[in-house]
Amino acid sequence: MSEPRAVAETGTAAAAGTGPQGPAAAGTGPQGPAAATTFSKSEMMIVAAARELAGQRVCFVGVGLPNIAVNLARRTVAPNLELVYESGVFGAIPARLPLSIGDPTIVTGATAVVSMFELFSFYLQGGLVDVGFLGAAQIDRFGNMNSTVIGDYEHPKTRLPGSGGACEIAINARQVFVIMRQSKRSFVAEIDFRTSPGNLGGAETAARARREQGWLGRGPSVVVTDLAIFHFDETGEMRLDSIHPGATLDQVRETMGWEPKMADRPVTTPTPTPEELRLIREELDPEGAYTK
Amino acid sequence: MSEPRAVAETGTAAAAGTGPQGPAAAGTGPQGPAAATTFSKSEMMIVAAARELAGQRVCFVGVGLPNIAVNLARRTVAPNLELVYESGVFGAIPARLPLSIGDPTIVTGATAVVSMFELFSFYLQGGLVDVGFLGAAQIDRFGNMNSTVIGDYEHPKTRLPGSGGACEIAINARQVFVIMRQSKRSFVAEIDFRTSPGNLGGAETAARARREQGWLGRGPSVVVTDLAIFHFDETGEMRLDSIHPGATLDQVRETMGWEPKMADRPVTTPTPTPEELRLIREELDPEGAYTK
Amino acid sequence: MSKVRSMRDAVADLVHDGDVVAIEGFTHLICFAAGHEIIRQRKRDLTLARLTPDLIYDQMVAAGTARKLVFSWLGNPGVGGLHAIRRRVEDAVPAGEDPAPLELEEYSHFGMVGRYTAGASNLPFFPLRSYFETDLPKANPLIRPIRSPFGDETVYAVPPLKPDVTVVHAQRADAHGNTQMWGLLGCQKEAAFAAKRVIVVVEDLVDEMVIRADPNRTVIPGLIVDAVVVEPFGAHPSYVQGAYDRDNHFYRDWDAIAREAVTTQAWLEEWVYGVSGRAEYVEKLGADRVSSLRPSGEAPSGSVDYGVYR
Amino acid sequence: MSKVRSMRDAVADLVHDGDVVAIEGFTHLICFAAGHEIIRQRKRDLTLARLTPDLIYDQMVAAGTARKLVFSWLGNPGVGGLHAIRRRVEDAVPAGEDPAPLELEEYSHFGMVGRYTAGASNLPFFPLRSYFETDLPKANPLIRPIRSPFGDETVYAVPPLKPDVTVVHAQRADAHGNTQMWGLLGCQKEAAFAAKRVIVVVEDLVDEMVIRADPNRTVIPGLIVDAVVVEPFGAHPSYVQGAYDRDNHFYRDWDAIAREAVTTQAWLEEWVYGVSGRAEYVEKLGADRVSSLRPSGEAPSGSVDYGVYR
Repeated sequence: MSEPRAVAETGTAAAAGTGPQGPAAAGTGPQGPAAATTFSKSEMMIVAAARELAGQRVCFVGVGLPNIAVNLARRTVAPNLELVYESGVFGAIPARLPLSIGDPTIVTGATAVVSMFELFSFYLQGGLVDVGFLGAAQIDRFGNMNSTVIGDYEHPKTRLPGSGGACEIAINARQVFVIMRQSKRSFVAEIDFRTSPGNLGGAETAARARREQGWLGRGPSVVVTDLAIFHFDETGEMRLDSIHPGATLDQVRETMGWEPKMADRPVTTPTPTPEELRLIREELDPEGAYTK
Repeated sequence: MSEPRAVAETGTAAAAGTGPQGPAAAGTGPQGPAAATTFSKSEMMIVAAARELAGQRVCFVGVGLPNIAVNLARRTVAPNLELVYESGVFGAIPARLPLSIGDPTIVTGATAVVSMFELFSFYLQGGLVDVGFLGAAQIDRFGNMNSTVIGDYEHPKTRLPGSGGACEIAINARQVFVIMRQSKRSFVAEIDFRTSPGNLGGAETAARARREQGWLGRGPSVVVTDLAIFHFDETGEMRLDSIHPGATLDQVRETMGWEPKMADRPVTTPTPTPEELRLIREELDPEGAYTK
Repeated sequence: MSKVRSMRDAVADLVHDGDVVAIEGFTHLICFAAGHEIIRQRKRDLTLARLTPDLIYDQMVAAGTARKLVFSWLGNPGVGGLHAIRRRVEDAVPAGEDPAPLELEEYSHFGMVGRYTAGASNLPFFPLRSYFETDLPKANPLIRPIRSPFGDETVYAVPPLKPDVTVVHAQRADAHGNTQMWGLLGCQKEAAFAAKRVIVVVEDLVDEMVIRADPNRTVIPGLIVDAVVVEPFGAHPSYVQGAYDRDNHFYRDWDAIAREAVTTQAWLEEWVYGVSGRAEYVEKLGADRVSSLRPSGEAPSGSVDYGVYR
Repeated sequence: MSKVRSMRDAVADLVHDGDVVAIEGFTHLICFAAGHEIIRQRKRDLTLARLTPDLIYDQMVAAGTARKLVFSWLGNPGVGGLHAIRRRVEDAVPAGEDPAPLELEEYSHFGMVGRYTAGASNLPFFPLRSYFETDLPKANPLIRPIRSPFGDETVYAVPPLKPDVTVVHAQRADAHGNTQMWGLLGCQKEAAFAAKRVIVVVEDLVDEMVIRADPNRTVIPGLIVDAVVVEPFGAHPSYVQGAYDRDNHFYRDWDAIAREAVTTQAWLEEWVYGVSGRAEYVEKLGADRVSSLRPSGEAPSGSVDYGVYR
């Protein structure tokens, strides 16, 4: 299982979390005020993540928000996106929203179901995965992530789930998308344990390690949170590029353990379009299990 | 494909050969003169090999004589013998005599059909195979075998098929049974290329190599020829234990490239019983493809 | 010769105190029935191996059967933590409530799959491209670098894992233990071939000819199977593709049950010690619960033709 | 988007002079149709990889397409040698009759399987317990010892094999290239995942829903497939489980044909250059020959139920 679960585990706000959150005030997106409507922070995260998938081909997914985001992307910006589930399923067409990564509904009617040996060896390590989604309990400015322990490894304050497939996804997926809710506890200056390598100590070190050790992955490319969108700049550090409608720069800064680098002109994330919201609410998560 | 093919390839008399041979004069076996009948040298080889399988459980087989021998053993001395075909079939119940190791008749109705990765990794290297059958173009006194080249490797006089699975069968099957026709060209003082290790330079060297390198195999245990049966003595060398009815000691010695060690009292191989011959002729090879 | 045994006999004869036990299955086909029987027979000092310990090992740890976990992801998928295990791992929790601290040996998913694969293949190690620049090799000294003999690349290696016993749940097997399954396959094949002893638990015991009709569907050959146990609904609250659904409600309920040692023990008393076996557990579960988990319809695979070759 | 192409277009676009080509299949599902098209298009300087070069590579070598073989068993199974290849390997044969000497790179079966597996897995090597105390590592310096980081055991390693093109023959695929096969599986999956480009050749093109009805039967996902070619009887004289038998007569006939360069070339003229493609080849073979190779009856796998989960 990949990552968002790790977050649910810690009690920090979770990318895959199920807790309801109040709808954010509607911003005015590119579609103009006429299209304005209310949407939740989770819906904004899903929409922002889905848009980042434009042009991608093969995505390694877990359940929860990433699953909805990739399915939204398939219906909007990335119609040819192919989904690989960590549990060994390729080409799933679930008849209902899968509740776990191993839901039988993703098997029935899929294109291929394979052993985990085959999935990890041939699909992931073999280099077929363009985008892996990860989340974690902690992330640092260079996108290194921890989903193992809070505190000391031998005597942990909180024992988290551990890597699952996160470690090899971070190394072998061509790029990594991160979905996490922001908080001082999750966006930290220094992570307690490095489960999934990001840009290590910076772009230069990371590039050398990837080259010398033959990683297929180029590392994290985007972090989508409940408040903002970050990409990684040429030094390998997270850069605040876009703030979601309804969120403020202060809120973003107050929920991070370091002072974030900023784009010259951070933009406001375009609000979800009515069609994006309709797809989420009517087709992808009609019961609102992940998006309320 | 395992070995007997290698022999067919060289033009030496072949364990899996198809050339007809005149029936040997009938010996008088334990069943007394009343049961005397004629039988071919190939039938004697098959019967002798089958009897050696008493008490064995899992056998790795190729086509030709070994295939008939194991099937005879299943009907006589080793009713619980399980067959693993190198092509990836376990528990075959062929409706006809398979003509090749990949005959579709061994697939239909089998218990399991697996990839070659699985066959070689889990079945053979995993240690499930008790007996592997091998043959070769050349064998030496210690049971080392060559199925690669006659002459120099770079500029061979005769290019043989090569290892196939023989090399890993010799190393990973718990023991190796050899079926080969004898000749000065095949039973040689020194083999030109070592494809399948036997007892190396002798029992002591072999035991050390097996221990230090973690081989599962204990090496060759018996060599059944058209003339005789050899086992390996405590020095790791082939020992003539039994001469087939109709063959003479002189014939055995004249068809070997070294002076064989002999048991104190080499016995005469008991002749095929009427039931053994009936099974071969009526059930296992009614067209006499391998046994004439 | 038939290998069909009762769960009680199979566990009594094949699982010993101190064994390394793997009850595998990635969300699918997790054999809770075997885990519960191990609890009932009060096996002790087990090393429990699984990629995802899941509720089954949370229960087995709570019952005191285990001294060590070998794993890659320790959680209740989609719900949260495994509280009984966490109580024996985290410093913050007052000691004495549960038995001695639980030893952890931790890999990633692919590391665990590689360990079983090396075990099944009798290899001294399995190489993989993972663990670079992480703290995992520091946390677990059995994750070691290995240099390729081609070029000067270094990758990581994990050691073989050879369970004393592997338990596999499946849709069907014959009396010899030839086993077929469909849906998610996880790494049951590798875990079974790696094991010294194998217990197969099935929903249906079928005639050998059912297996032989589709030999490519066979995942585990009878050759490596020591016992076949017929235990319908034996994977609940996990699931069996085509037979019943995952009981997600129970996965959520467990989160509350396992938060306290006392409620955990009460649950074990009622649902494990308090029943004689899986049949009674299913009866206790009730026909309504069972039927609510049945698929809403059939999705047949269709048949292929192997052909008769005479 | 459909990937269905003619054999001519698929070979023209996806196979280039100098490529490493693997037409895999262990006795079963050997795609002679693709080999013949490669001959017709006069591809040159190919490196041909297969466990068992079989008649297909004997023909391709005789036609001058290849400069090198990578293999583990070089023979005509149950019959004898591959004479066209031997003519380009053995010293004793007078030079000049055929083109330049053929380069050989030789492994064992498991070594070849390991090479494809490493290629498919992007591993720098694959470890195996073979080659100890043999002359193979001397004959092929790419078979190298590797020391385990656990204990001081040494095993052998082979390097990855990543064909430029792998050709796989199968019973059926959909237009996206999702491919299902049954019967002997050889190492087609590994060879396909290891390849840069994959051509799938099938007896039957089926609707996607046929594939989706039985996802566990899928061996190769469309994800890695570049072209789907529909070519019934495309494996003859090899065979397709459930569809037609191995043509053992042809395997024996080839022994006589290939013994002399002149008869070999005459055969190629008639059966490869002399026909436009597989359809014409099958027509030339004749209805009697074709029907004599059909199975004598059906052996249905039976259907399993995946269940509908809504």
